[in-house]
Amino acid sequence: MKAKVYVTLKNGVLDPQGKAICHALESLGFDEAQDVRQGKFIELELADGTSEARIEEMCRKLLANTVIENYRIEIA
Amino acid sequence: MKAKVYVTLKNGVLDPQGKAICHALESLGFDEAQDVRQGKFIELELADGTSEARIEEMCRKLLANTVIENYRIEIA
Amino acid sequence: MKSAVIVFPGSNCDRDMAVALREVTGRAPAMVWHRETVLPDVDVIALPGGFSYGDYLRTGAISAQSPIMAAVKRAAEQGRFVLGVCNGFQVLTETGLLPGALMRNAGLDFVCRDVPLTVENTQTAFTSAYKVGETIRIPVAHHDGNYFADGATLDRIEGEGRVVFRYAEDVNGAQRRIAGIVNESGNVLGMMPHPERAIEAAQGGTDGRRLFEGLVQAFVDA
Amino acid sequence: MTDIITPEIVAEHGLTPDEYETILAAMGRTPNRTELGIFSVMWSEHCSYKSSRIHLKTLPTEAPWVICGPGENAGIIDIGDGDAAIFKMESHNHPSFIEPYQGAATGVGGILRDVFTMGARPVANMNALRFGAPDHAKTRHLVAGVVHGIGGYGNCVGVPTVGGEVNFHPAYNGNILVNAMTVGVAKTDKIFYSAAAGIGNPVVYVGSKTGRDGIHGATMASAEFTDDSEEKRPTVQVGDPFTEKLLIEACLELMASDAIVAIQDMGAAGLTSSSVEMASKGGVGLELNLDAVPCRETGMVPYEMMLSESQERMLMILKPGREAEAEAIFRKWELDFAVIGTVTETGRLVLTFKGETAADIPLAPLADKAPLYDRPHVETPKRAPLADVPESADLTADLMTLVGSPDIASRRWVWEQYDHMVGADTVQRPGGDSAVVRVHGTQKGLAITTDCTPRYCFADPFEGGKQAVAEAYRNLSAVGATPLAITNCLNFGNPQRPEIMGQFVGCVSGMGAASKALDFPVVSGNVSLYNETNGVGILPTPAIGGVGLLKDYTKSATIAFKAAGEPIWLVGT
Ligand SMILES: Nc1ncnc2c1ncn2[C@@H]1O[C@H](COP(=O)(O)OP(=O)(O)O)[C@@H](O)[C@H]1O
Repeated sequence: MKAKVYVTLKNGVLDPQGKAICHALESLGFDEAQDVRQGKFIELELADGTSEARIEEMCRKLLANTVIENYRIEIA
Repeated sequence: MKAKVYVTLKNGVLDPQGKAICHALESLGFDEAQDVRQGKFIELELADGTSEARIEEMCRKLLANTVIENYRIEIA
Repeated sequence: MKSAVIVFPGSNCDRDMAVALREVTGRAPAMVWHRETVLPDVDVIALPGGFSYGDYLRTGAISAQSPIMAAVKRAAEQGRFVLGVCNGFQVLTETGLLPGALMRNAGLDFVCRDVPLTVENTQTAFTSAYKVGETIRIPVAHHDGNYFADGATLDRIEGEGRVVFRYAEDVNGAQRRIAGIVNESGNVLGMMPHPERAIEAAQGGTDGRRLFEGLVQAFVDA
Repeated sequence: MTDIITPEIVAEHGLTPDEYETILAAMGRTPNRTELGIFSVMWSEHCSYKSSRIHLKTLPTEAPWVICGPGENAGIIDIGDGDAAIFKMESHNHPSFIEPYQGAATGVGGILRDVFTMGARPVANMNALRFGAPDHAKTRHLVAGVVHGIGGYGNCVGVPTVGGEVNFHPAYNGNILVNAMTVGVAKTDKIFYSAAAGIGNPVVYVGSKTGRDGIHGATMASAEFTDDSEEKRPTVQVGDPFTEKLLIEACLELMASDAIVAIQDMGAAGLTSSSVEMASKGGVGLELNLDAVPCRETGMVPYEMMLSESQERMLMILKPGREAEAEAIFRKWELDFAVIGTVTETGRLVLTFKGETAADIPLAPLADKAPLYDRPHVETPKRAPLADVPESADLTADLMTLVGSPDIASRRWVWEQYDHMVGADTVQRPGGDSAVVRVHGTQKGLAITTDCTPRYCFADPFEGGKQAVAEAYRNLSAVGATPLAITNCLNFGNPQRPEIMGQFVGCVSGMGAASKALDFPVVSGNVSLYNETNGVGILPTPAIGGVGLLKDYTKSATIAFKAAGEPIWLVGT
């Protein structure tokens, strides 16, 4: 089975990479870009039957740093 | 308006990060983890009415490195 | 004073740290592989700089889960000294031994150069050989040294005098220019600059040496 | 083994009809596709040096302090007290133009492996970079990518990047140059070579798994660019500096024992070039069981395994019975380890896969008897002398123009992105004439520089070649070092054009003349030809990497003026 994990920075945490991308888009002439946030997109190939609780645990223990990040799980 | 862009490594391209994460999950006792690929998840805040074609252009020009990455756009 | 250096896969300042400890303390530190579960009987544990696990996922994240870190945590709770430099600092925040997180430099580029630091607190064993308010020069070499914590945490650690080193100029976008912090009891220090690269004149400066000398003194005094 | 080999397939492999005839004669039958692929990479310009070899032979390569000259993975010089310096420079031009970050990064990884495979701990990296005009549309992206890539790899493996050079010129608009150099230090009695030996000894694969990366990279590096090369983009190799760091530590740990008979990194054309070179140097044969090769992807066939350019891999011959001990070390460092074959006495490379013979080639024609060309060359016409420069009307303004020009402006923005201090032995940082890195635990210092002025080489290849060597010599002397030896990376256009070949021949003879006069031999090097886009060649760029020795690093001279009021001397002519 497959699961997808989206890790994003919490609100209020500055995102230097997102800011730089936004800036770069503007200098390329993409004036439509108003704000950019960059996160991670992690695709997991898991043994069948892995529970969502177990994936949560992976997120809390390793995949996200809950001091600065949120995560969202999607099971395909 | 908001758009989401998912950037992933093309098939066959080495993903050292994914490899390291998978390995770390295993050593933490998450034996269910069989393979991990890490990509980027970019959230764009755009001027209303920005066309998908325009976002595509952003991807090709900046957000994805099309030599090694694929991208997917989702308009919220 | 007896010391140990933890070696993670991808540590690359472990040998530099060992040289500095040997130079200043007169004895070679024990080199401890991250898979170990017990620490040797030492007074100071150093987590070196480098790119443990390639900095993959997040800097320090995978190392923070290494078997040895449970032992380091216990040692810290027992009051033994723990020094985390650069990647070692990142590991300490990921482990939760120090608050906050280290994010990508605001300028996005890796930065390697000498930087001026202000010593803010000399009441710790690590900083006892410096003078309060003194400006010292120590090299940085990092891509993710941009210190972040929420406002309340920042106010708290500032109020408790736990910010011990501050950049005298903006280096990486760190909040309040924080370069190094200690834990509540003052026995765990995390800092981005590399004191072990400034212990003899040939390296371009000796301001890092006093950090190790301060530690040695703490054991002479004890 | 019944592939049909059409002239189109031969051409796709970059082989001429004549070369194919030679293959047929050597094999005594039609090769299968795997065999053809192996010939094509071994006979590519990149691996065989077929256009350059006869000229390189004229370079002086000997001196009492030279332990090993060209021909091995890197050159070795004696620096006293049982210490040796091992170094080499290499190009990664084409991959860096296609994908600047990964191209430059894997260039650094490759040159590091050439040095630690010989038993040295790498102590310094250098890089020589040439980009197009600063205002060319692609330049900014390429500069940023290359500098990030070099830093990304070098910083992570923990080898300080202590210097280099950066030039801008429109001749590089469509073909940038990325040359990387590594210097390492070993004990003279602990040097490892690549010649396979010991019939029956195990052949061992270590490092990363093999994927479908960069298949045909070596032939790409030997072909000209056209506009659609960018579209073709074969799977680009992605570097994994973390794995490289583990590989360095694991190899050095195993090298501390006496288990290794021979070792070689898998560079361009990976498993093919490493196995063929090791076997032919040792005058033996190899039989490899490809089922045992650690693969990253499913369904990989022998052709792909033999041509893959996946990074961070090494091939070793071990003494019999030492496999378990070696395996334990590589497992500890979390690396792949597999016994994939044995040394044989057949003088042939035999590959088996799924119980069948996948290739069976006599080694002699692959390596020693590879084609050699004496390509026609014409001497570069003498240029008319430059007109006199009018007297300056405003010296300050002229000075500002010079100091602000892209070729002279400070490179601090580059070297600050490289960790140039890791190892804590850098005693002269970037910014001076040479970097100085002390030999750990001794008073000795190694001085290192890279130099070339391509516009001189363009104006007069012979004088330009001489000048590049002389400048390296001066830069080493300027910090107080005794210059000892050089490596080089010869970047030129299409050697099938007589005027380009003329530039090459001129530069090489100029380099040789200067090396000889200065007792400054060439101990290693690399050639990169076909640096052209749409038929326009780059400036001839023979980059020189020089290494010198200081007996006492504390006496090294630095570039800064020390105090006001001190006299300033101008010496020389
Ligand atoms: N790509 C680079 N990487 C690291 N250091 C560099 C690079 N390019 C130039 N430098 C450093 O900048 C300084 C000036 O370089 P350069 O102008 O080429 O010197 P020179 O012409 O005097 O030999 C040298 O110390 C050199 O090592």
